[in-house]
Amino acid sequence: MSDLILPAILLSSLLPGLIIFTLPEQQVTLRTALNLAGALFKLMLVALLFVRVAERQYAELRLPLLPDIELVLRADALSLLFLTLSALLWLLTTIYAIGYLEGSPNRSRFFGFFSLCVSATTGIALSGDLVTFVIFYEMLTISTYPLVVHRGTPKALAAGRIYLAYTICGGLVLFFATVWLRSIAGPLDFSPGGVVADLDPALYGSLAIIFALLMLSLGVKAALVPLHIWLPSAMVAPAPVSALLHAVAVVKAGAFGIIRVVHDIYGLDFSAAQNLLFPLALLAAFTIIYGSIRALSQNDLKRRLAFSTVSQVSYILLGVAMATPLGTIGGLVHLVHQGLMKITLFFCAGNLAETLGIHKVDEMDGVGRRMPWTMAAFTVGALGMIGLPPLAGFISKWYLGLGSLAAGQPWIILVLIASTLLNAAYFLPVVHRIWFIEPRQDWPSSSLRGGRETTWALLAPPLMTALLVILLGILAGSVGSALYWVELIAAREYGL
Amino acid sequence: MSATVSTAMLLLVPVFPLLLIGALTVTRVRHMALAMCPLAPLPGLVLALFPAANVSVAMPWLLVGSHWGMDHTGQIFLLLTALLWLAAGIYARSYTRNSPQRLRFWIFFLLCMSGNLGLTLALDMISFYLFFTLMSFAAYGLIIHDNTPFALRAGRIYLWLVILGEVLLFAALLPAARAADSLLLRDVAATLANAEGMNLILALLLVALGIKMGAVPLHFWLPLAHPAAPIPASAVLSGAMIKAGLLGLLRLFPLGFATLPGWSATLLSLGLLMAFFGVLMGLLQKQPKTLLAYSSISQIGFPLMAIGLGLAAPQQWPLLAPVVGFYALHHGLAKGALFLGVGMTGHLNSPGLMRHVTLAGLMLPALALAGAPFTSGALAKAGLKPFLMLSPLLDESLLTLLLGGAAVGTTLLMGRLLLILWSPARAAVKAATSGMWGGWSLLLLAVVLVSSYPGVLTSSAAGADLKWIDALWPVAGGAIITLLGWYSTRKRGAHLGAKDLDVLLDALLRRLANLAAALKLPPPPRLPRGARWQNLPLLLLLQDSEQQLRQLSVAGVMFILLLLALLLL
Amino acid sequence: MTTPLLYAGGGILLFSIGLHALLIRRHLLRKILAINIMGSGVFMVFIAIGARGTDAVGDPVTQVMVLTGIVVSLCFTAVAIALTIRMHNLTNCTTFATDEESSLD
Amino acid sequence: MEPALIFDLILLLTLISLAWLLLASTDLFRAVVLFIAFGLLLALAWVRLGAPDVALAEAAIGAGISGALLLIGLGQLGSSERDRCPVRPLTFLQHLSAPVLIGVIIPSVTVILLLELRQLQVVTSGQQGLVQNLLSISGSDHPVTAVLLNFRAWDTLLEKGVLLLALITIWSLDQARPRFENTDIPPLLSGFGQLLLPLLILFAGVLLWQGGYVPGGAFQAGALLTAAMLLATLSGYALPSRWTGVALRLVLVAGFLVFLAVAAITLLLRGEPLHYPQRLAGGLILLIEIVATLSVAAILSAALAGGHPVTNLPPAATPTTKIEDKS
Amino acid sequence: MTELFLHQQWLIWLTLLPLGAAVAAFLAPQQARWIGLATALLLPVCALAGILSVTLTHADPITAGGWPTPLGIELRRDGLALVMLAVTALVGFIISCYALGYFPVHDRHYDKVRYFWPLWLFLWGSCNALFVSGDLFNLYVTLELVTLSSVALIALEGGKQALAAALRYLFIGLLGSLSYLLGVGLLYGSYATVDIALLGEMISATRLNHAAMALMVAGLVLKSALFPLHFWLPQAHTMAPAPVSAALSALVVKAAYVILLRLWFEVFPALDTFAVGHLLGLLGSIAIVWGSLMALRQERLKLLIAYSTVAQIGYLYLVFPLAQPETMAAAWTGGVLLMMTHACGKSAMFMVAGTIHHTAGSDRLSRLAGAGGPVGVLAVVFTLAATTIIGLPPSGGFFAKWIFINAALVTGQWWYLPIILSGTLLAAAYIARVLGWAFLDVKRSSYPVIPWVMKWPPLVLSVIALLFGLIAYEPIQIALIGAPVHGSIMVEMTP
Repeated sequence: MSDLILPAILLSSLLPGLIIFTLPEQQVTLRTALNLAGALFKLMLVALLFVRVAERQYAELRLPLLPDIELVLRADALSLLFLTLSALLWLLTTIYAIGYLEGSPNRSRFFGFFSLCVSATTGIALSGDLVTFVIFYEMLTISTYPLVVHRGTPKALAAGRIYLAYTICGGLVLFFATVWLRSIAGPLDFSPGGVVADLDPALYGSLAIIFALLMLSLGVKAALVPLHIWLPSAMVAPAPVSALLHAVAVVKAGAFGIIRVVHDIYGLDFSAAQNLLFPLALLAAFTIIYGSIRALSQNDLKRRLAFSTVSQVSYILLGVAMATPLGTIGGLVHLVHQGLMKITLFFCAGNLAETLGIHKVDEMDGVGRRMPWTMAAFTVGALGMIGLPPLAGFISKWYLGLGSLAAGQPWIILVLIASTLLNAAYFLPVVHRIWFIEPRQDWPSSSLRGGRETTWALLAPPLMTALLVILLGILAGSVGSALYWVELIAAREYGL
Repeated sequence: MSATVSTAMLLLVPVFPLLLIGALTVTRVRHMALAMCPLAPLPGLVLALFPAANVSVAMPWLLVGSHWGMDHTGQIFLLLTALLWLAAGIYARSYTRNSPQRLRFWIFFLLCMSGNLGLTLALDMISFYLFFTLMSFAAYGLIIHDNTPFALRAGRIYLWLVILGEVLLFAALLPAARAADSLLLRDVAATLANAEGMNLILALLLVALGIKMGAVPLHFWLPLAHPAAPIPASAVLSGAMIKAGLLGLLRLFPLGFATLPGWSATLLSLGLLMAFFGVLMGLLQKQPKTLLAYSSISQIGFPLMAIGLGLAAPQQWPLLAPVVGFYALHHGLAKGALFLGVGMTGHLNSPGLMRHVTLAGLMLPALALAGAPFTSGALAKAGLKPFLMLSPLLDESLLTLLLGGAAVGTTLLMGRLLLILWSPARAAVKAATSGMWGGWSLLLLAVVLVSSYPGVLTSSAAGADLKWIDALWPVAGGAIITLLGWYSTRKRGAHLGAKDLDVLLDALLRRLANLAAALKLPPPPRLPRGARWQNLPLLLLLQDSEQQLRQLSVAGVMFILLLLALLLL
Repeated sequence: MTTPLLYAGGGILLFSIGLHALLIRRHLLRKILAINIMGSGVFMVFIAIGARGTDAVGDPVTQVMVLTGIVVSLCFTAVAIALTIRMHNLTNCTTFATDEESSLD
Repeated sequence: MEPALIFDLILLLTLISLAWLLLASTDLFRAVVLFIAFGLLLALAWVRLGAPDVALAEAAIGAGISGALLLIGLGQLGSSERDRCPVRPLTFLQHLSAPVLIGVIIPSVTVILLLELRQLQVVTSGQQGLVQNLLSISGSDHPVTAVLLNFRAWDTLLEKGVLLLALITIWSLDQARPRFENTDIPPLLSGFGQLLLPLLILFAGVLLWQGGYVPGGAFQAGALLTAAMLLATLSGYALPSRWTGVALRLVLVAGFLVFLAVAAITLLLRGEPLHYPQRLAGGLILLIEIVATLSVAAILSAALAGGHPVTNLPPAATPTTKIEDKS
Repeated sequence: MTELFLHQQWLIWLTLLPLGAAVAAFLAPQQARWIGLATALLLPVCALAGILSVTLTHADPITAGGWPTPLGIELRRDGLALVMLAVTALVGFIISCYALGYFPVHDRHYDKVRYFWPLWLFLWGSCNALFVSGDLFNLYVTLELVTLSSVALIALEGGKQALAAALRYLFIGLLGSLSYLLGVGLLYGSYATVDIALLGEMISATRLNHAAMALMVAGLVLKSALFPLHFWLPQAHTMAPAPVSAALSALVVKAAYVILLRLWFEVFPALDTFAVGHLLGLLGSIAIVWGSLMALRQERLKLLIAYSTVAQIGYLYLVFPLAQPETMAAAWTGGVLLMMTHACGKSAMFMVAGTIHHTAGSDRLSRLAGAGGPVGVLAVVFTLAATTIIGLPPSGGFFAKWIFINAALVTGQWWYLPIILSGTLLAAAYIARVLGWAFLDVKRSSYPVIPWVMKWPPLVLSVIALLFGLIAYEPIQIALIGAPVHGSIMVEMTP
């Protein structure tokens, strides 16, 4: 009975979304109320579930789809990690989007798809087997497209095309690999230790190919080089979408999928024994470096952030590919940390664009004086990305480093170092511009009451996430932090 | 102090400045907070002066498990840091009174202070790293505060080296933590000697911390950054922050745990090199603050040598450690006083009492640095002397001679400094205000007090009696040479001001920037409209076939062919 | 015994002739005729099959099927003619020419 | 060789050559006439194959009504093969397809089918035995009627549906063609018609009635009635416009509707559609037949008229005004 | 009461009711709309009742007239009939609602309204009759009924192209059904029965039977528009009014396919159909690629959707080669699932196209610009319905493809994999093209008001199409009632 909380969590965003579709454009109040109510309700449910799972009461719900295929919703510690992140950020992003899109057209459509997108993400988090995962994964693809092209400009449409081309191809390969795997391994429930270890060794060849296919397909959303092209071009979307896309929804879905596949389908022991993870680690390392280098030369702020995402998401994969407890902790905790940091950055970028019309890095001179709070949040996000203590990014990096040593792959530390340097190289000049360079012209002064730099709906979300970035770093050792939770997961995973 | 109070004080040391920053952001209390800013290091000062026994606090919830506390080393460093920041703060309150970017300055000042103070209390590596980083990055804000091209360039170079230092430190801490299986710095130091890849770790540490200390050849940021900052900031940069590297070495190197002759020799020679290099380069400068910065490089060579000696003889380390601490204290205070003094030179060219007081105020720390008798400098050097025999590299007498030579050099440097400060060109410097006087005199007082605090030596140097004459000759010699030099060049005027490695770095960075620009790939060429995929030849062909197929006769052939195939199959 | 088979064969031939004409004759009325011939061929096969027995009367079931078939085919003929006439009224065409020619785009 | 076989052979050859001729002839009018002849000869073949019911139907419908429809159509279209619409030159594939069709594949299909047909020599008894056994409880003495309206009545029900549907389709396409002007009718025909009309109706009644035990039945009777209607129309009789409304439609649908109602009632009461109670079977079949005859006649007549009755119902813009999307 | 309810033959009512309603609508043209609506409301209820009664009692067939086979005509109550009837009821209901808006009563469309309803109800009833029929000759009659009503509905548009398409469709339909009928005749010649179940028991692998099979398969292939015999479909489906297009694509092409499915799994197993299956699979594969490529080329929305149907039919024909002994049940289920979900999705798409045509005056893709905006529901409907066409989860199309791929893997017919995958990609490409236009932001000055019945019912259908995968379990369980195949759906490979 209590397992009904799982579909309830899904529906808490799906239903408002569907209702919102039907609302006429002018029903602002009702739409806003629905959005916020859904987000809050979901957060509440997630909190309930969180408590339960923390007490090791895992919820599970099975719904037969076809004979022999089930839709499995399950909440384990890993799901909760992702779920909490998405629920929390959804609330913030919703608030932000309400402020951001004030007065723009097609809002019902936007918020409808927005809710669908979050429902899909929630579904991904709650998937209990690979089939369910694939279902929600593809749902995400589709529900994100209208958001990417929301502006309806030819440029947005072109980006949408690229996005669709990549994700659909990726989805197709994923689909195929899943069917193949299902046909040789039977039910694909996520379970610690994986489901393929007991198979006939004659199938190991196929399993390796399937593994490669799975990584390849999930790598599209996770923006592994060279499958990342869609991500920088998708930044034409409105800022809340970019924020969600980069922080929780799309790229994270890919990374989360890779975690699931490596941990709960193939199992760490098996994948490590079959040398499946080393290529993944190499690819992730390459992506980290490549993304950062490309970010260096971007003048468009959101593009720079997008390439930064390309780089940062691979931290997660790198952690997973180490196949050591510490590496896993590093990777998983970065899932949360990167999300918070990147969403902060995108919120801030959105604020700049919305309030001052700034899109380019070289237009940001001295903007810290006009929008000190926004830019403070931006700075926190940027420094966190570099991995400076006590911000959240450092915690991830620290564990990744420890993990690489434990895995006997110290070269990964070099990657981390190089990435840190590069991150610094593309973020610090921006931070410098914000605070230390004289503005070229006077910014239009605020028309808001009390000279506030921008509306509360736009300001509060980045501040909240920036605060979280700080808190998750400083309080990493406390109960309830992302790190704490991730350590629980790792303990489960490795039977510690 | 009771344990609870001292624990609270301990926590307050790094947190209080941060709380003040918080207050600064609130418009309503900003004014009050500004007034309180100079007092931010007070908890640290109190804690350092009235230490409770073994005050420490473990905070597993903080970061990945933090441990703060105060030991002997920490106490000395805390004392130094708190004093310097307090003095600089008082000084800065006047100094920045009319600056338009006052708020920004104080925010960075407080941030940096928090990092620097916290650093002395951090007993685990993550907290250490945290405060190290906080301090380093916040200092950037201080360095480029003036927004001059010179400051910006200095800031950029500083930032690069900070980041480099950060990542190297990170890379060193990781294997160290793994080897120790603990985050406590104590454990790390104890196990480091047996750690896998010990040499690599030590090298990384040396480089990472050496950057902060201005170790040659990664020193070049220092003569740029310290002068670029506003005077109070320079004082803390050169007096306190430079010691962070030293503190790191003290905390992390396996001092007292292992005999590492190779590393001992390395540090020793590095220390010597720095001592002379700093002097030589310093003599070539004409900016007082630059000169002082080079002097810092030179001075920091001595504790480095002491650490080298400690690595040669772990059993002697308990005796040597206070010497290093004292040296740091002495240098920090003296250097701080000198830097602050640079801002007071407006009085040097005005007649009257103020002129003499200022001159005396400048002379005091200068002499202390040079190691003149009855100064803290002499005490420090005397403390070091008994351990020179431990050197694995050169024999004792030669070392003594070299140290003497360095002292001569330092004297020369100080002499030149005074000459520069006295020069008519500096007459334009504004007269100092009362707050500046307050800060400066606080430091001068501290210098005097430290000089009369030989306890540090009697406890450590095991009865080595002080021979003031040993301290006298280099100072006297240096003073004479200075006067001669001044006399011979006063007509021509010295056109000095040497370039350093930063020029090379600039070239390198330009290359990197070009590389990054080259990587920006050109956008893919857009296909002309006619060549869009809807009009691909294949599709056109298909369309044509479809048109054919639509004719009943052709379709009929297909039908019958299918029927035929089905019949035959 | 062979008679019904003979007719069955004839039915197949009629089917083929009709099929041939349906496909290559262009006039719609001719196509309608062709379809009718084809139908007659099929019906002939049915009746022939029903007539193989020794009884004088054939299998009533096939006969009923053919009766049904004849009516259906009449209906189609009627509709086809009506459509043809309507099309002719609109376009003056009695072939699919315009239809084949006109691109669907 | 038996004479009967020779007759069959000749009949068959005639049929085939007629078919070939009528499809190959250049003159459409000739083709239609040949088609009617083909239908009549086909009826003969049906008789030869022991299927007099089919023969009657073929003569009445295949030759008669179809012929009439074709002739009317021909009258509308003109008998020339050529028309005024642009003829596109044949494409290469079309050029190729005709010879290929003729030369290779249709003959091969035919030959294969003919070869396979030999297996039909093995006589499997049809269902006539079964039908005979159950004839007594079918409600009809004539096996064909029994199968048509009882054993496979479901088919017949749907077939009546096809008929009605065809009419609705025709009505949906166009309105009825204007009637012949009275002045054009030759007096002879008019007089002949007046004579023939009652006879035809009478004969139709007989045909319907005897369907119960010998060949004949609703369709054949309906076809005859249609002929009567046609004749009446030719003689200048027009349905008064007050009858062309719901009354006409009622007659048109009555056959199907009654059949449907029977199916519904039996389904409701007996769980299977058209599962007549044995006592009522005969009566029901007769009822269905009578109503069906009327409806068939009405439908066929209406189909010959070529469209829905001209009414003065509201807007009724003719479909010709439909603007095609030219873009 | 329960007894009466459960033992009522709801499935037959599903045939009789719409036919009766068609007659009523013809009789009373002024009330045709309301008669149609009432029927549309009633039939889903009947379908539901039918499902209940069959699952709760038994699935044995009955015979029309109560005569035992071979004399009587068998009427099926099995799963295939049930799901097809249910889907038809659902889609039909939505189409009816849509048609209320599409054929408004007040204007020049009066003629169309007047005849649309009887014709549409005829089509509905005849489809239902087809789905329950278990008798080869009866199937012929129902097929003709379906064809004729489709022809009439296509011609309803009234334009010359529509007339030509209707006429062509009529010829094709006749050609197909005559070919089929000839095959039936040959089978009757050997076994003196046209009952599917009886034939299945008696039939043996003779050349004559093979010829009969060839004729029947060829006829049905023609009627269900498999490549290269799809030539008539794009025109027919495009020229028809939108509700009719929806019905044609959703139901009518499936009618012939259902017959083929019944024959293949119940009558033909005794024959040597290995090569035939592969031929059909080959044609299906070409159809997938060809249809999708052609869809890519189209500039008109309805044509694009019609070509998409061509491609989807190709998938349906993959069932035959994939139905190897171990994957028999899998392939069959996949086919049925795809039929159901495609019916929902495709009809929703055609309705969107119709609405675009209705509001923008043309269904050219460029007219879609801005459709995502003021009439945003259209974009949503199209997107949702498209998921099943592409085969994205959780639509039924996704699971159907899953089953096909699985079957191909298990039976080692790997060459179907690239076909299925590329078909999916191409589908995504042509759908993306439409979406690209739909989301292009163009300021249109005025849009006519779209009646709500044209907006929301398609949305329902598209949501069902989208979520069909999630609710497919019960429909598939129902479909498997009395199915001719047994075994696991998700077959696992043995190394």
